[in-house]
Amino acid sequence: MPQIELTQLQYTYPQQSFRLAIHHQVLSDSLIALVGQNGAGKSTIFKLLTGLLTADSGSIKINHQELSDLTPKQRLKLIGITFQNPDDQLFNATAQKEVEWSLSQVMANKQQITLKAKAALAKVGLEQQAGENPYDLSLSERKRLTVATVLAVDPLVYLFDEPLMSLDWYSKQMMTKIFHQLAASGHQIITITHDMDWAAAEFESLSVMANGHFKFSGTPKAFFSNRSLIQEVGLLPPKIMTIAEKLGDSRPYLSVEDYYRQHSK
Amino acid sequence: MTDQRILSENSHPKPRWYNTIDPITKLLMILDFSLLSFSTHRLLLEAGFISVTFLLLLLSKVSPTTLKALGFSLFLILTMLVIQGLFYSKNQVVLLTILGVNFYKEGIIYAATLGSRVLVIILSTGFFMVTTSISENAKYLEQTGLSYRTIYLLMSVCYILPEMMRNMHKIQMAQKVRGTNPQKTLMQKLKSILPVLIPLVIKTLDQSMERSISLQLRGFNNPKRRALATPYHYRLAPLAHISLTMIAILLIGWQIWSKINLFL
Amino acid sequence: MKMQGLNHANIWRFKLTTATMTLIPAAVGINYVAKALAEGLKLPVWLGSLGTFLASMLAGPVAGAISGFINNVIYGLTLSPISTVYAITSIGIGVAVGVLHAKGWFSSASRVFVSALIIAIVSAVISTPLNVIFWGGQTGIAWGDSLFALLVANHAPVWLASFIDEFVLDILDKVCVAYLAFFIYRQLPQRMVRFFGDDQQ
Amino acid sequence: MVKNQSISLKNLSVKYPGSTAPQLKQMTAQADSGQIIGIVGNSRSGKTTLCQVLSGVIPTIISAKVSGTYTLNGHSPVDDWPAYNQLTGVVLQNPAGQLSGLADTVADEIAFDLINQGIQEAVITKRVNQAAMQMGLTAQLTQHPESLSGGQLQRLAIASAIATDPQILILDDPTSEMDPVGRQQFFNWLAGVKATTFIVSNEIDDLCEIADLIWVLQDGHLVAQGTPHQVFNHLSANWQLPAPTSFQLAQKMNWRLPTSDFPVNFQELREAIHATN
Repeated sequence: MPQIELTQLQYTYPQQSFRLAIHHQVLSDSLIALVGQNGAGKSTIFKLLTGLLTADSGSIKINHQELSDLTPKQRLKLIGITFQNPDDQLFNATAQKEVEWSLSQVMANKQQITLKAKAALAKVGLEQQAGENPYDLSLSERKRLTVATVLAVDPLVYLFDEPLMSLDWYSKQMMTKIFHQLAASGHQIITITHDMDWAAAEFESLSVMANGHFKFSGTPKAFFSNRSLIQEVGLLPPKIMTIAEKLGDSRPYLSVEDYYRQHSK
Repeated sequence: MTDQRILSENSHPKPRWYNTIDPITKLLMILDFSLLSFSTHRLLLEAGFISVTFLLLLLSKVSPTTLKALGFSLFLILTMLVIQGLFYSKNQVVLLTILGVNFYKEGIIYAATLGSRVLVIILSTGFFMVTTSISENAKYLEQTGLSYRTIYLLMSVCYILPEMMRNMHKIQMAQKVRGTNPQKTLMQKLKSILPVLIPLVIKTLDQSMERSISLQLRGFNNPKRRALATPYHYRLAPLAHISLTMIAILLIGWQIWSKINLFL
Repeated sequence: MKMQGLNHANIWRFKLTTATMTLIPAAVGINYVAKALAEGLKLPVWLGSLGTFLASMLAGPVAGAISGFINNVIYGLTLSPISTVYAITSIGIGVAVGVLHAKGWFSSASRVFVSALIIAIVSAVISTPLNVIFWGGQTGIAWGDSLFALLVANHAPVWLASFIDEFVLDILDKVCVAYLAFFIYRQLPQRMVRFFGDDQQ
Repeated sequence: MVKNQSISLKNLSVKYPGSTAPQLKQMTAQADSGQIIGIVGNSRSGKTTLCQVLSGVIPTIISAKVSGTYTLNGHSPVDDWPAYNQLTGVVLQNPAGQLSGLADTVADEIAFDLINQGIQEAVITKRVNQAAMQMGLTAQLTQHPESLSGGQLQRLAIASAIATDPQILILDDPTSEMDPVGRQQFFNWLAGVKATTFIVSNEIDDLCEIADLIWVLQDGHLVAQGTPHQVFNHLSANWQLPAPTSFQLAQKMNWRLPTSDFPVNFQELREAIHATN
């Protein structure tokens, strides 16, 4: 299982008051939801992990390898990321070529590239759209396409920034399924999300950030049991908990299924 | 555009002396100064114009953008002095010799005259640049009766650009983590900007489409639309406009007349 | 709605619709960003007319000409005052691209090359007198200007030297811009082409 | 039940030029003025096209072939669009694209629609402050619109739309970029709005709390219309929509309403628990 270790990590944006300061943090679960308010430092962590930002001091180790020692190509094979807005990256004439472009950064065999791209498109349900202009696809489809560009490269660690934002229900289901498959095949997935229902129901572990620090790391159950912490970091509990609370039951529930299990005992 | 940006953000409360001059007067001043500098060949006069416009700029404020524009032109003027000093076709009298190379008087004077004109234009425009904000221009132009459409065409790019630059930055990041091939040849370099340019162009045009719809939904071409008041009170605007326009016409007329006289 | 292809008589009909009104500042913005990108990568070309090209291709020569004109005026009033006078060149480029695109000279890679040549000539012909008036014939680009110096030193007429200086720079720039515009335009979603193109009909 | 059907769509079809299939197919629907109508469906189901027809963007600004008849609060979006447009407040999908493009402050941006209507400056100031307060933007009034986050931009777009006090509100996914707290505040606010409101959203739970009607679109067809209760008690798997959390919970726990239906919002859930126990 991949493991990310952050030690004495510091980063300050030029001309801004925000400061990221992490004493020591190990991310070793396979499905991690990274949550927190806007400006808590979630995206900064992602940018540091992908080398878009360089830390002022401290170390980032992925599987005991120092991140800064990796070549760009090694890094691509180790860590892949998709951003919130698919329109920040699509530029090829067809969906197929878009995925092939990403692959061509890490491998040379044309035949293999074509095959791998096709397989990745099929995984996100876009095999029918392979020949279409990415910008003729719907937003949900475009977002799935960006996921395919990373799936094709098949890195060890996946970072997703708000993968569910503005997705339709069908795409959300598909994304969840893909996440579980990846986790089952030995990958690590770290996802920034505002969707607490999803984070609570589908994730093994929650990492909560506020003001540039990690405030919590552990199971969703442990986090949502701590109401004062939820409030302190400015988050909301999942809907099922709000409903239960209004019904006079303040225990933590992660999903409808969870509620049912606890009540049918 | 950075300076205008900063100006428009903190539209400061206490007006300085230059705030009592309206934007159109400032634009006409640029025109008149440029025409003046083009209507003479005397270096002494040019030096006078440069001093006046430089003084105007000093009395308002000096901005990094103006300095940058000046720096670039000064460099070009320098190369002009060298090239014309060496090779100007009417060169006859040697002015000075550096390391055995002759620089001729005629070429140097020619280049100095051209350079002075450029400086006058840059300095007078610089005065306009640092003393008016985009929104002041927009409001004033609308008050003078220009249609919102025209003002939008002229001004909105200043508002769009910061957003475009931010989008470009985001796109560059998104593409950087997908990997970048090393580029050596011009062709490779050109290809390497497509991953940034295509998303940026599409995003920008998408936003234009949306803005076009949105502006109509928000009723921008409603005949009842009223122009907003400008933040400053301008002095003697009509008088300044008329006299500066008269000067411009006289200068142009004089130029044409002297050209015609050459043939008579 | 007209469904058949190009109608040559129509390209000059122009009304400043709201779609064109929002397209033009976007084109100016694209010019600016493309130029900044080229400078950032230290490319030997300006690319500062890419937006003008696209505006002409999307909404016709008049829209392109206005984009070019406003581009230089705004540029002149905010960054580089002298560039205002080159507004005339930009108008020429906008018109040339619009006409060539309407006549089908942007339909294939080989035709784009011909278009780029014509546009470079238009640009150089208009720029040369301006270069002579303001800069004694120079362009401000080092290797173009060394060519200029060489020609003048060998007693070539200033006009010719200046034209050659400008043209060698222009030809490289316009070929690059024309191909970029050609690739980008092909990739624009149809709804976009339709939205901005409606004005010409 | 006698209904004052002042929102009426009859056989509404829309087809873009050059596309093979129509985007909206034979839509027929009714609603009362003052109601909140939640529009749901998968992507490509025609939600955005419907918003554009209801606001008159199609065919006035975007050309398309429209057939059938439709009136809202007794007005037609086609007959006299400028007049109709003054009655509506519209929020499009991408908040950044809706900025006027010439405003230095959030206050100026909200004032834009009012200035266009030629309203007195004193009134404008009052309305701007009201709209900003309702959307929680009072602290941002003097800020530059550029400095806002995505969620704040969406609230700014809504504030601009409501500043003119429109009779009809058309909101296309107005909370997509808001954080959970902001979204909750928005839906609480929307529950109290008097205007006829059309809202496209993926937030099924929130819609079931506040909407009077739900219209379900699938592939350009209106496949279901009715109260949230009716629609989600007859949910079809083909629509690819989730059921609201209350419904899922009640179904699991077998908490039924006296009619033996399942509840779709919290109030009904409480009734169902009461009825079951």
